[in-house]
Amino acid sequence: MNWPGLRRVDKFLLKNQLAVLAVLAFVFFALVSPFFASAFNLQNLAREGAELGIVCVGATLVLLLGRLDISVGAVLGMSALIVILGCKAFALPLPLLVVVVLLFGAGIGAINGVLSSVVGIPSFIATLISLVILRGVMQWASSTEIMRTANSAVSTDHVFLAIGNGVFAGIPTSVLVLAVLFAATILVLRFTRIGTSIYALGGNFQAALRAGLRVTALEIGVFAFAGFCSALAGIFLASRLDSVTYQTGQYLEFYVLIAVILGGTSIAGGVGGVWGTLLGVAFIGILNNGMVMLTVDRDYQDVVIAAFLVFALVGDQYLNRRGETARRWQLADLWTPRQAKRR
Amino acid sequence: MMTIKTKILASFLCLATAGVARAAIAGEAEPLTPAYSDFQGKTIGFAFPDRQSMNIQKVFRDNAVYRARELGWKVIETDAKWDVGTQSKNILSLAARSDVAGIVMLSIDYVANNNAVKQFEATGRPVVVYHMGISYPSAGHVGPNFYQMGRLFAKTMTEDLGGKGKIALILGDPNSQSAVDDLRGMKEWLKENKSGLEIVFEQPANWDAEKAKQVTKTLLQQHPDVAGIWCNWDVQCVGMGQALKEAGQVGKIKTWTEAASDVCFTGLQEGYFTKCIGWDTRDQVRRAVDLVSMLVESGWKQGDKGIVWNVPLYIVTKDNMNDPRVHRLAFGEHSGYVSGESN
Amino acid sequence: MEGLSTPAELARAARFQRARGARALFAWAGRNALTLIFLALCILLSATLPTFLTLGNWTIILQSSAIIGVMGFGLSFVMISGSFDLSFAATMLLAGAVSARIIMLDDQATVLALLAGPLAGAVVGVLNGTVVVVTGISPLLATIATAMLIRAFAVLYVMQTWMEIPRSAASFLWLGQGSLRGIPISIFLLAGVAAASFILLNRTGFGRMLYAVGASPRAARVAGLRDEAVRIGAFMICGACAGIAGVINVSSVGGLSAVFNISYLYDVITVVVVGGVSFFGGVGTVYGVVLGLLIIGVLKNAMIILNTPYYAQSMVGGVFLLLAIGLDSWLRKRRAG
Amino acid sequence: MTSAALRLEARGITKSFPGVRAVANVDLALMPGEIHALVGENGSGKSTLCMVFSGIYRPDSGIIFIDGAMVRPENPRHAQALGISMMYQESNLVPELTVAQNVALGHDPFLTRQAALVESVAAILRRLKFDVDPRMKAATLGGAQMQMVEIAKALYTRSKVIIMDEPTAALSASEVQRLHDVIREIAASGIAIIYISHALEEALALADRVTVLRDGEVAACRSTSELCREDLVHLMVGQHVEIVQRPTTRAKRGAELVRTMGLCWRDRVRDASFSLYAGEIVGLAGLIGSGRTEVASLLAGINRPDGGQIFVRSREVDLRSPRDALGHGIAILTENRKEEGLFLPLSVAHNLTIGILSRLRGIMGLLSPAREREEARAIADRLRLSTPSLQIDVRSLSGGNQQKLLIGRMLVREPDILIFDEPTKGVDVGAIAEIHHLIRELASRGKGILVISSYLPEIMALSDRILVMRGGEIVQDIDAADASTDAVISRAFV
Repeated sequence: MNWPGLRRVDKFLLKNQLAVLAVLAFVFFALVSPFFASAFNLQNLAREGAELGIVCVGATLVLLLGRLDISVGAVLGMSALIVILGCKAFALPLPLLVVVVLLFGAGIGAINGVLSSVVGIPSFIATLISLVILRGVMQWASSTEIMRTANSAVSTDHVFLAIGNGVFAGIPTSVLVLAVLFAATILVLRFTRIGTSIYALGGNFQAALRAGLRVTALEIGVFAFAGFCSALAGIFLASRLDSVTYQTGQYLEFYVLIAVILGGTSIAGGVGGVWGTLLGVAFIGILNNGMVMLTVDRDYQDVVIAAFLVFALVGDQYLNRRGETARRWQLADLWTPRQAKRR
Repeated sequence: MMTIKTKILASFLCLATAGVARAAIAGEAEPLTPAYSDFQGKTIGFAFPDRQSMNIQKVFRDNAVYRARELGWKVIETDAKWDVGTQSKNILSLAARSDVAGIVMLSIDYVANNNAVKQFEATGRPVVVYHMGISYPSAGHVGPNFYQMGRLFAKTMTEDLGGKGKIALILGDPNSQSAVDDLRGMKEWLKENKSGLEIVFEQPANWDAEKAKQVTKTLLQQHPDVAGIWCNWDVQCVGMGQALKEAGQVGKIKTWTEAASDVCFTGLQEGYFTKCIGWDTRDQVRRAVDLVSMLVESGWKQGDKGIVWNVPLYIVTKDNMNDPRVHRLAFGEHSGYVSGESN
Repeated sequence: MEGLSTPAELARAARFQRARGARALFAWAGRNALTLIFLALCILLSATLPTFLTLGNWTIILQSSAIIGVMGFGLSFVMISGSFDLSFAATMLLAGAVSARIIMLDDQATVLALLAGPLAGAVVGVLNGTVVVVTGISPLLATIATAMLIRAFAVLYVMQTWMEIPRSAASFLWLGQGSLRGIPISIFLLAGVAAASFILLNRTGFGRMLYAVGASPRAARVAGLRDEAVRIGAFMICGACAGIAGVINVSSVGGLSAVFNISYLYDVITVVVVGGVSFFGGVGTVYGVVLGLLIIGVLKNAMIILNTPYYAQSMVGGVFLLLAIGLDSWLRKRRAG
Repeated sequence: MTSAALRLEARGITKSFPGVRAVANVDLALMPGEIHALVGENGSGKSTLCMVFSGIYRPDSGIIFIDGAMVRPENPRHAQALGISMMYQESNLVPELTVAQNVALGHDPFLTRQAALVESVAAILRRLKFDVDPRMKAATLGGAQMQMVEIAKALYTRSKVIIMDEPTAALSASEVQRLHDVIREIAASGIAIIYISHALEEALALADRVTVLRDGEVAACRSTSELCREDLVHLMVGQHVEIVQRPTTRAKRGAELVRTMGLCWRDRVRDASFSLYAGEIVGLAGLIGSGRTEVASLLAGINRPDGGQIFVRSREVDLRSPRDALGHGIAILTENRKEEGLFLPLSVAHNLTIGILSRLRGIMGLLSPAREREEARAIADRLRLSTPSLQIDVRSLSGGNQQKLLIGRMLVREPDILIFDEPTKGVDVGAIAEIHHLIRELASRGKGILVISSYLPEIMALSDRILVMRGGEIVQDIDAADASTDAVISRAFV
């Protein structure tokens, strides 16, 4: 019984299905709405997509480890808030600001990693907590007078605005950054020990352990990277909207999950990659933007998205994990940190 | 008197055919279609925060659309369902449509839509904001001046309480700019006029009626001697009213709220509101539509000075509420009207 | 212990003694930390706030905990069965809308309205359960999806603008607004649900099987229990509780609006987890949930009395969640040895 | 011989776990290039010993030398660094990584130059005469290929000592041949190899010397040239103390309770046909992985057979779930009681009564605590369960009492077909006797009983009839009276 072979076929199909779907969706919307394919809208689509994509790159690695990070939205929002505050209230030099924010994101991610790997809190819950606390902080911050004035001022700093709204050779800067990040991640996954370690850890924990990989450090690192990506996206968002609210980035985590899982990365870990994620992002981006263009009622948009989430989950269940024993999902798979059997 | 059977039947029918049922709430005369109008063949875009959740929003929406059709506009509606991100996406999607000549909107957030509006206006098309304003100087704003309203509230409260006493504030979302201006005006007036009123309690209910009810109950428990309660606005104040009723304080404690909405009228009717400060909700949106129309006609372009119309404020009490002129403030004439274009 | 011959045997016996001692200690901490925290809070607050320890204030604490509490008991059933449900907030909205809709059609159909809400909730629960159990998708993600669907259905097909309950529907409104001898009805409802949960969990076969399935699904199968049916049953109860909570909400304010009611999600999860219901299934008591409810309720109440800025409140919630879950995972690790 | 000349030398290795002394004072010495077979029954301590070498366990006492230098393997990585690498029984590959990446896992440079890596791995594979593209994913490999990759791993880390735990368990005869050639080849290059196997001929054919472990101690260490298969078997079995007297009076076999015909499941159970009669105890002997547990799981409805029929009281039945099986009076005591038996967070009483909830109904159909207490108490007494209280966590019971508890739970359903899978695994001596006594008594009360055990003496002592399994097939069905331990062993081993 050649399950692995079958699985390859399935995953191949799944990924190409997605590409086909994306193209079909694009064509469909282009036909239905004369303005969908307009340069203006495409740039929009690209910008929104790029920000989602940047977050998803990090989230993909977390899922490859068999973990979940639902704090991405909050981290993105908080980073955006820091950028606005630093840039418009304290007029900090941009480079410094960027560094600080990226460090902040990575820091929060690292904390998530520690909570998940060292303390042993289920990653979903650990990140849920960070989410709740971060939102609390954002509410407090945006209620302060200084934040309000900074926020409501219309920025004139062209460099700052250029980050999120600028175009380079007709391509939005955020897209270029996404491309770089994406390429870098692929290279790391393919050509460095880190990449192999991530797949090893997600794919066969025992083997990873016996090969002497530093599992804890790796997990913390990956979560930190996810935080870093969210912060990066946050910078672009802040500059693009030139403002932030305590709700910025709300529910982003759902879209991220959907895009990544649609992209063929298994929640069980060890299976998938960034390439699929990129397709997933493209598809979700097109779908979302297209439905908005057609002024589809937001509740119906939710229905569509939810339907695709279910589709993605079932796909993950029966395609990616086929061939393993017909064991059903136990919550433990998602929650219990797989501890080493050391005696 | 229906039999239980027919009741069940009816209830399930109404669940099944809810779409129809929703239309059934409404249903009024179509507006006159002009034989000639400069706007014929042109499209006006609406960016509503939510057409459905509160009656006052419905009144805004219905009258706005009615007026637009009256002027011969073709109408495109978008609905953000109170999601900040969605609203700016909606505006950008309208921006992408070259057929849209201008936008009339109620912005969920004071700053979140700045960039979207800016991008739209950059193409030489005006945006008119009604009710709450936004910090970006858009082409026009029609709505109450919340700072002045705050001062008026302070004055009224002081008069009603004979110049002294403890008062409590039940806020909605403390981060919404209207609330901020309200409070600023209120507190400044109290300070300037050495009013004997003392604000002893200030808690948000996040627009949630149940939460407002519990908060008010705690308030009454903690400050039995509280003389007056100011409740920000709309549905959550129903909760406050409930609390007063259950505590048997109706009429004993003076209460004030904002906007001549159906909530205000019910409250006055049932006695749990002393006064509402309202304005002509119908007139407000009609002016907004008119303003956009004029700007379009007069070839508005970005950089022109923004036009502001602060609607006059009226005090509604139990005594004058049945005066048809006052009643009109709340409901206009076309609150039942549902546009054919709406989706 | 009988038949301890070899040194190894003795060593092992000793180890068991020690281990048992340690376990007992941790278990004790796990069980009673809550009670201690609660008592400490109460003493602290009644010392600092004169009005804290009054009947009136406690009525408010309980009444404002009613909805969260009812929901919390429902959720703990699902969690004890080793699963999870993130869609209950949406279910609350739907159930509330259904009963509101019915009462608006006929203000005398109180009984029908009161039954329809929980019924709708139960149906949704069964659907949730079936999806999770049959497809075997991770319950968290599955219920995220169903939550979106349920909410959309409620808003699109059941709700209208602000749904105002006619004042003539007195008996329906009495449920959330009336009171007996100064004690609000919703408190009686809360107590009722608590009692029912207690009986279901401790005095019925279903309860036993629930714990068993949550503790070890495989062992439960081998022992010949209908594990899948039990897990779906847990979801059904959770849905029904969401229904009751939704109905209380509608009748308490005499109306329902589609917006801004997701805030319940984190509140409920916090209460249940602080109450010591384990994420890993098989562990959790009504007593614990009640304590969790009281602790969070008292905290919120105190923060409102002290007129604390609202943002502090959500942060405190998060911190408490962190502590509670940290404790849970830590104790679990210790038991695992 | 001076220790300098030795590749690996171990002196007085001792390692004990709670209740058992797995390895006691073992000496072992390997010359460079030597292939050293390690044989012994299940639980004789082979694996433990190797895990001590490969750094998974720390020895309680004893010292290890590599090339004359004393070493103390801290963890697998450290052991590899010292030159000891181990091939585990279960596959140790990451399905999503390529063969090359798997081989280099944990030892590749930070920047893996694929080409170079593939080249170096390819070189190793060529040396193993193993033609597989290093760039293909491990997920696509077959059993034999996986073993090869494991060996490649060991070579990649330049190991001086390679420990192979049952490398041929899943291989066909021809594959075994190839593997052996490879092993001889790499041994020739001076690497010492510890070869654990149940296949005695293999061991004899391949190894230079063989060490026989019995109950954690070295029974013998001889050159293979001076041994034949029978000697080996003798050495392995030794003079076992009969822990219980075999019944003098054979229980008279009653009606046929169960008959299976040609049961098949995956590739683990092949055409298993046997019968079980009332009042008899049938022992199911065989090595781990010979399909004993699987057969049991088919009877108990835990797994569903792919083919074949099961007759209960000569009526054909379809057992979809353990629930069905219980319905037909078949109850099982599973091997791993922590995962498939006990409800750890629950109290002893709740664990006992979970199967008979319907009997505990009191007023208004609610469970009555009083009745529950007496029911639980009754079972506990019947099994002489020693527990401070019925309310404590079942966790804190000793292994023996946990096992008794499970047996008790199984009995309250009054089944007449009972399956005991490793009934005395991890159970203290006192309890073992009791459990054996209990099983006897049940048989004498006319129950049909199937006992699975890796510990042959137990099978020999308990059963009236013995089924020997090998590679998923029942290879022998003999009356215990005229079965000798050696006979059984030699059938169970290849």
